[in-house]
Amino acid sequence: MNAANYLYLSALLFTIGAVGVVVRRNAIVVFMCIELMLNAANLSFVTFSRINGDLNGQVIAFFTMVVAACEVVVGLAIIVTIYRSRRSASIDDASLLKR
Amino acid sequence: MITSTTLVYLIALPLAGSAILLLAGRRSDKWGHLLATALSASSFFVGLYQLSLMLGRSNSERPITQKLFEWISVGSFKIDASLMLDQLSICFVLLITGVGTLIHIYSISYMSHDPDRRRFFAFLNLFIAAMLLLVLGDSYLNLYVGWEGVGLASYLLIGFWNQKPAYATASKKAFVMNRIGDMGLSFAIMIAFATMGTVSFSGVKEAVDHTSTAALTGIGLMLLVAATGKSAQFPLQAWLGDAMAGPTPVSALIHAATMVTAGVYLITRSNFIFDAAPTAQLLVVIIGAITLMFGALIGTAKDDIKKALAASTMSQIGYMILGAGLGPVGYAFAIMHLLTHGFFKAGMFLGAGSVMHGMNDEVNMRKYGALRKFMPITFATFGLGYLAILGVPPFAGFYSKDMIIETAFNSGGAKGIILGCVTLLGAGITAFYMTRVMILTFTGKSRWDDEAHPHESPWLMWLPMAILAIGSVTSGYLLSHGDALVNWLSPLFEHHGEHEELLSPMVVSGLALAMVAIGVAIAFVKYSRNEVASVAPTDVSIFTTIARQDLLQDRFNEAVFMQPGQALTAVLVKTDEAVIDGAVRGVGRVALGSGSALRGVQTGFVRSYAALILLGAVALVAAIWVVTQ
Amino acid sequence: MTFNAPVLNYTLLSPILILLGGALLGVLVEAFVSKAMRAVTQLSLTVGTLVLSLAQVWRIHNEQSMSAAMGSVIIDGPGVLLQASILIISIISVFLIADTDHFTALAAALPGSEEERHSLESGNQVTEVYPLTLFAISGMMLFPIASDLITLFVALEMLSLPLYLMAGLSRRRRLASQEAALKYFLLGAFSSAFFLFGMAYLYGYSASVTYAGIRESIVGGSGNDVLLLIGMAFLTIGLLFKVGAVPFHAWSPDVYQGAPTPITGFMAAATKVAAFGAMLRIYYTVFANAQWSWSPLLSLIAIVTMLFGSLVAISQRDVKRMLAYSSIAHAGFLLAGVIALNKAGLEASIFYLFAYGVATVGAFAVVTLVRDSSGEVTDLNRWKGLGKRSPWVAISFAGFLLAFAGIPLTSGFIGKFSIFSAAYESGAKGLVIAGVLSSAIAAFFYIRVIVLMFFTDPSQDGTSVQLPSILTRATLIISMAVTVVLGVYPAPLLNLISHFSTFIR
Amino acid sequence: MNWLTLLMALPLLGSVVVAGLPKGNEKLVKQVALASTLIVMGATIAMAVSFQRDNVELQFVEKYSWIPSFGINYALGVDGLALVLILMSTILAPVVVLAGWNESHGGRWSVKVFYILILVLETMMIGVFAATDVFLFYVIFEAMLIPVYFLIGGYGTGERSAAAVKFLIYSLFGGLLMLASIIALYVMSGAQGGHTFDLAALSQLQMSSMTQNLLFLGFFIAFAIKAPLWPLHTWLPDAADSATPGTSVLLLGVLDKVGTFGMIRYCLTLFPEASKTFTPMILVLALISIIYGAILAIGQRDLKRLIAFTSISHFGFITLGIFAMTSQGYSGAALYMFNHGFSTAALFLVGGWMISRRGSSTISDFGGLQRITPVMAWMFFLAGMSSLALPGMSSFVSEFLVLVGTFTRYPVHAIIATFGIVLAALYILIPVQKALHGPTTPGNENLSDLNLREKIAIAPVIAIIVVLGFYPAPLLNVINPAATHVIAQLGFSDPVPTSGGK
Amino acid sequence: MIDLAIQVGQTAKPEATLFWILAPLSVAAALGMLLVKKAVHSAILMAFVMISLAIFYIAQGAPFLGIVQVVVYTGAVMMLFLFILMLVGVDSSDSLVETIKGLRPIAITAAVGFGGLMISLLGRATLGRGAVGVEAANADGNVQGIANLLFSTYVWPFEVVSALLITAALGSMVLAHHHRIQTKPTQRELSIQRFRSGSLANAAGLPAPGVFARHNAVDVPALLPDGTAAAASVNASLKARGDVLNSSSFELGNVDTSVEEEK
Repeated sequence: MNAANYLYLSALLFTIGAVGVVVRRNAIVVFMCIELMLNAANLSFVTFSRINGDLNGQVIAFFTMVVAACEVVVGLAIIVTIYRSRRSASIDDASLLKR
Repeated sequence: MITSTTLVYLIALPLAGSAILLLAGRRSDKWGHLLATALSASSFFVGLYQLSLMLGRSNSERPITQKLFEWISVGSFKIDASLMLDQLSICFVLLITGVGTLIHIYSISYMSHDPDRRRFFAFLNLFIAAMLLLVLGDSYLNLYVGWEGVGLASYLLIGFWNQKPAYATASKKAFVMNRIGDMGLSFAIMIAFATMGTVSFSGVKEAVDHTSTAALTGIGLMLLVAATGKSAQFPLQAWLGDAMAGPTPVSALIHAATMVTAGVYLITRSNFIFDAAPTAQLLVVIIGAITLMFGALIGTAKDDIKKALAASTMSQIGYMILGAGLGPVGYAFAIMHLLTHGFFKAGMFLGAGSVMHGMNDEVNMRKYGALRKFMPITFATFGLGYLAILGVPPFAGFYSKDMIIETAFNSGGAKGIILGCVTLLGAGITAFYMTRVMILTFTGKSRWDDEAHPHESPWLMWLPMAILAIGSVTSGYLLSHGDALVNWLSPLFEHHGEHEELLSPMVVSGLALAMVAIGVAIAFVKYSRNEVASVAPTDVSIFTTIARQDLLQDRFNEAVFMQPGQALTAVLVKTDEAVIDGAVRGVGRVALGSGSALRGVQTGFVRSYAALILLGAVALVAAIWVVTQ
Repeated sequence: MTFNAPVLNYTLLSPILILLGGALLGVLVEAFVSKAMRAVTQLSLTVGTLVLSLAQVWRIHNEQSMSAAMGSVIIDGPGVLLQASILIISIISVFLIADTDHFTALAAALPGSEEERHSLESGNQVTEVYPLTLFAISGMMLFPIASDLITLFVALEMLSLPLYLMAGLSRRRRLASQEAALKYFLLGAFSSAFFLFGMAYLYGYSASVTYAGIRESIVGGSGNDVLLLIGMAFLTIGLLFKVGAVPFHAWSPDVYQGAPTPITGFMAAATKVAAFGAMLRIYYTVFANAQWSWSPLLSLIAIVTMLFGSLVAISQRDVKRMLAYSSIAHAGFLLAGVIALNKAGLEASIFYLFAYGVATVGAFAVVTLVRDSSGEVTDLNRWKGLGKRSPWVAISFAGFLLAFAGIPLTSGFIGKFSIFSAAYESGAKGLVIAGVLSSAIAAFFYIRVIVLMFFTDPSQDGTSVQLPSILTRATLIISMAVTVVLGVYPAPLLNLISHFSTFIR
Repeated sequence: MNWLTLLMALPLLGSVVVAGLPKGNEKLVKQVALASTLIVMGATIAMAVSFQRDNVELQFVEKYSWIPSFGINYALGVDGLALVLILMSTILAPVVVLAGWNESHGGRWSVKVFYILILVLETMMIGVFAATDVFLFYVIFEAMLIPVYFLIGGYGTGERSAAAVKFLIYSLFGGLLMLASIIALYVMSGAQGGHTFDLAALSQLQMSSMTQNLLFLGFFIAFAIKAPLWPLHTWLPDAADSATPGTSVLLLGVLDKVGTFGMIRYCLTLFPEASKTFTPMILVLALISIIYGAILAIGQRDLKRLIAFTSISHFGFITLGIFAMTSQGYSGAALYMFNHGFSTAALFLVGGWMISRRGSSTISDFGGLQRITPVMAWMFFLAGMSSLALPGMSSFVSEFLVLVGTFTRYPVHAIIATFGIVLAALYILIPVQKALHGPTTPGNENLSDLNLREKIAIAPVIAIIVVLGFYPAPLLNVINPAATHVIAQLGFSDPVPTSGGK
Repeated sequence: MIDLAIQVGQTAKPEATLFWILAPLSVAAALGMLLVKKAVHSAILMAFVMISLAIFYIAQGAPFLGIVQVVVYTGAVMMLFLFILMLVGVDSSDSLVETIKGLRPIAITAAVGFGGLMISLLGRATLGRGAVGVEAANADGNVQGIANLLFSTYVWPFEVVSALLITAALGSMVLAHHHRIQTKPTQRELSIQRFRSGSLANAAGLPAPGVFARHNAVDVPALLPDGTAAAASVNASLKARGDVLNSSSFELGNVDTSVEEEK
């Protein structure tokens, strides 16, 4: 098997994540889809790391995880805040600001 | 040419008078008219002085010039403000200042009740100055200044009583139609400059020889246009009748004796061009012929004494133009008729003014009648003028008009015969309508209203009339005695040899007198034998109706120029708002509209924003896909 | 395996380190300083930190180094200039942030709840914004000088996260503010996923994460460009999102409107400097040799961005939204500077960024002043007659708008001129034409606001202009002065920029 | 001595002084403003006296580096044309201040602001004609809009803010097109020997004819909007309608001249080839402007709009003269610019007095003014006569020069243009008849005639109109060398009379 | 199978097997995330994808990352997600009906387009160099290798990330932390308050709920000596919810003692 198959998988997962952001309404699910995209990117990093024969990709993936963790903290805090105000986790409800 | 330092005074004196009176305002009410008259008179005396000097010089040294300053100088377009007095201009100078002064004197009394008499005199002085500039300018451009200057003065004087809307309109009409003529003068100057590189009379005269006939014809035609405008010739004649709105002395001075003859001056002055441009010259004759008939026909139907006289003026100037169009032989006769006409027509206008003065400013001849008894002096002076215009020997018109008729006949070929007949016929019609004026005004039964108290005018008014009457009697003889005027002017005109005589002078005179007699007779039959209605009858022939309406000239202008012009204006005003400005506003609206439409992208939903980003990404990836294909 | 002990040049890193230190101190202040003293302590700490950092930037302004942090950052002229710009803009933004009236008293309290009322009454303040701001500023400072993808990504998150948070801290209209935070966060995270994915491909393409390595691969790489192109495209999406270019702009109007105004001003000005700074470096040094591939697309995006921003701004009724769309249009103009890819373009962009940033903070400072009993009034209709009410505020706002419109004798004109001429010089004539066209459109709405302020009569609806606090006044005066001085006599700054603006690589 | 900088500094100084005056004392403000403008006028005349008229080079040249990194200089200098226009501007300024003594009262802001704006504008008016650095010119060209914008929007009448916006948008749009061209020039100069904005240096640039044409259009459209040339004129009637008379005088008399001045100074100098290419089209536009402006003027019911449209016609003449490429046309156009400044000033000022007395600008609301207010009526009449280029008025000389100059090269164009003089008679005499003549219409009975201040204000204008009508030599002598120089530089010489005669 | 342009080293057979089992599963799980209604199911599927990825990491020579992925991502981050899901309401489910007009077709088009284009592009990509394999880099151990990079080359971003973590902590605190407006009353203050209140009835504390032979729970009030129910013995909120049972049903007399037959 060709190691590049991981890249296809990564691209597919990324696409699914991106579409998920567009089609799902629950803020948390949307956020999870973004996490899926980040994970997909990480898979690419690891695969490229393997192809390139260095560990830089793995290090980036590691950084990504840390950064993603921070993002999750902040993001979930924001989601919780807005949920508490609106009693709704649907991002469609948050559409006061428009046009 | 001899240079002079005194020419400028001719113009400066009346100009100063005008300026002083206008600037001083009401303060000069008491003495303004006197000052103006004095200045006009002094200008006349300067003219006489110049004449005496000129007489003392030999023929070739008579023209004199005075350069005042460099006026315009750009590249090769160099125009000096300079004056030139030659044998032709001196005639005009004396006519203008002489008749002008008389009319000043007349006006002192005529306008004495008008609160704005001072202003009137200021305008008169302004007119004198402008007219003098017209005849003294040494180049077409200088002439142009005077040309428009007299137009302005004419406008101001016609509209002197502009509180009456009709009068204001008349003055505007005069100015605008004059401007059309002025445009012709502009064209002539432009062509002259473009082809000859100069616009001075002497320069153009020299350049004529090596200038193409086409250019010369162009210049000639354009000068003719100018002349038709200023001299109320066909087709720009329509303003003259309305110009009678001005005070009668104005009609006498400007619209009879002087300004309207400027066209004749222009053509005569440009003799070297017309002599070299036969087509233009022919057209001059044609215009003159048409106008002389045109005016005469209108004259037969007018009940307004001033309008009848105005029509007559138009017709008489037609004679002059015709005469001027006949080339070297005609110029002098045109000028002679111009001078004699200046006397008798001014006299008659003043007479008409005198009548109006006595008749509460009534101008309708059908409301006159039997005034002979009440205004004997007026009758006498008017009658002398009448005889002069008819061309009854030995009155002035006899000499001048017959010369033109004779020259017309002798101009050769069919042209000569046609022109001769037209001029003869014109003489007959003139006799008819002038007799009509005489009869309606002075003889028959009185038809005036009860309020009218006809009386003779004061001496200040009849004195000028009398002097002019003397002029109408004697001027013809004096000018033609020994071909005085012809010889005086001959150095200016080039002679190309004589035409063969078609008819001898005696025959012409006989024919003319016969025509006059017929005209007089018809008028007698029609007006003296029958009762004249004090209200113009309406059941008249179509010809009379048309003649009353100035041969439909106003209707024609209305239908062909004014109404389409007004329609065009209205359309353009709307177009400007709707289309041009509308296009500009439309651009704004499109921007605004597309802005509002694009706002729709901003739905407020995070997901659609994400979709937008995703689509952007898809687009980029698609682009890459295409690029790496 | 041998471990090479890292060598950091602390002097060169000191501006960022100072900021981070200040931010950490700020966190400690939150913990240990009494409530009453907290605000003033935080403010002075923050301003002090910023000034110190600026001083440090000045100290290192002649330095150039590729190895200040093991190759993670590059210290060079443009970097220093951008850092200085960010710091100056930040200082005047912090003056605005210092006005207590913009932030909620207690972010955790429900809008409209008893708890919120209590916190308001007790004079509570979210003084955490100061350290958060400092963190964001450190991210911004790092962003344009990063020289590997990891640092770039970390800096991106570093500058974004605090902004996500702060966008939700508005005192009034909290629901809208929280919504802004949510939108900003979700879309920001979404775009950074693209950014990261792009990084992956660049790494795959070049087997390197450093700028230098990627450039070498572009110059002399074997293999085809597919991975490079995808990588560039996705990386650019992340960057374009931050600068607010169409079609990645959609967050900005909503967030600008919902966020507390001082944060909006800070975000609009400083983020743009940082993001464009990074973009300039990446495109000028890393992607320069692949210009053929990105220049047409980026030009298209720039043109669409200019026109879109200008057109939509016309129909806005809210001043903050209008400024947001205007900032989108300006992003388009600035992209022209990126596309120019010449020294003039770099200089012009740096000048433009600074001039625009300062004017933006000034404009938002004015927005903070127009209020009624329930807070800021951003409805343009209620700005009617502002010129009558308080001429100086209106005049300065008009001045900023004229600068945005690029009227001569304002900094905006010099900026626009220099950036367009640079773009023209590089042959991007279409960009110049589109820029000119959209400037004309843009002028329309700037002028409309001026008309509203000066030529219509004020309505009696309780709208008034708050007397500016000393700090807000300082912001206004500084930004106005900069705007005018740079418009009238920009020579010194331009000389300075031209002397320093060469990327080392 | 840095004459030009001094001239520019003086009004600015005046505005600073005005700004510093105490708030309540409006009279003092006006007096200071008047004094400032008078001082500037005096200084300008003093400068004009020391102008060497046979020298075709720029004079009073100043040059300081301004923005060295772009090669921008603060460079000033005047030739005959610029001198004449500066002279016109600085003479008009005190006239406007004096004539519009009370114009500032109905404004949105204080009297002080009005005069500050006027004085600032005067500085820019001088600068825009004196600039020899294209960038400096552009900066002033655009910056000028702002004070005018506020003068219209703040002190005007009627739909003033809409008119001000329209004016500004139009002008900005043109300005931006010009900016694009300037940028192109700048970039090209960089490629051909170093970035510069020096007019003389830029005129030496090599460029393809396509480029030249496009850049020319950028400049020309900006100037055509300013001038304004059909069909880019629709802002002018609105602006003139809404502005105060004084503002209108400065707007039409001075600012719009920047358009025609720019055509000469920039379009012809920088793009000689493109100028030739576009000349036929521009001449047609000029002709349309002449006739269209005149017809529209005839169709107007509002006095101010009427005057505005007459100006459109006049600007058509100026443009015609410029692009006729003959020395007569050029000098005529230059002189026309000067004369138009004064004749429009007279029309607007007197018209403004009439309107402010009557409280209406509809022509038919007037009537019989000649009986009630003879002096005012006469002044209006004289202004009108100047506008229709009556011989003896200065405008005649210039109009005739334009026509003659055009005729020698483009006879058909000149002939069409000449029809404008008939229309001119109509558009002047119609309002004269309606407003001054006829019976007194109700509401006019108690109008007061001009007071001493107004008479003093209008007198110099009328005097200049009349004196220059008879003796334009002082101006022509200054303009002619520049005219010959420019025409020769473009590779033209006056057409030789076809008959070769003299 | 698409022709692979990137010529990288062939993997060992076991890895291929692993891949072909796990990859379709993870894609399916990811798709499931989009398609299931309940958020919590999405989270579980997400965790599955993450663990699959962790396995792939390990398979690709990144054991450290694989472990971190499990521990940090699946363990901590996903737990955080689940925790928040609990907070928001574990039952919360999306209707999958699209409410924004036109978004669904756009999303599908975008998905197909994006995925298709990406895969097509990857198929075209060439590297121009062979795959190296990570074995050499991992020679000294994967963790050591990463550590070596992390603490030398990437020490600066590593340091900066710490600031990022502080930011995150600070930020979430700002949003979540409630200040106590009044100090919490101590036990002592509470008992003093009880005694000082109007009656002494409550001084000893509230009565406990009823205890019956057949029912012993908080939703049944205790009985007072007179046999009536003691209102204070059940929680007010239960009463408000209407969840209080009538104690009378448990009285002996009322108990149905008949034995039902088993069915």
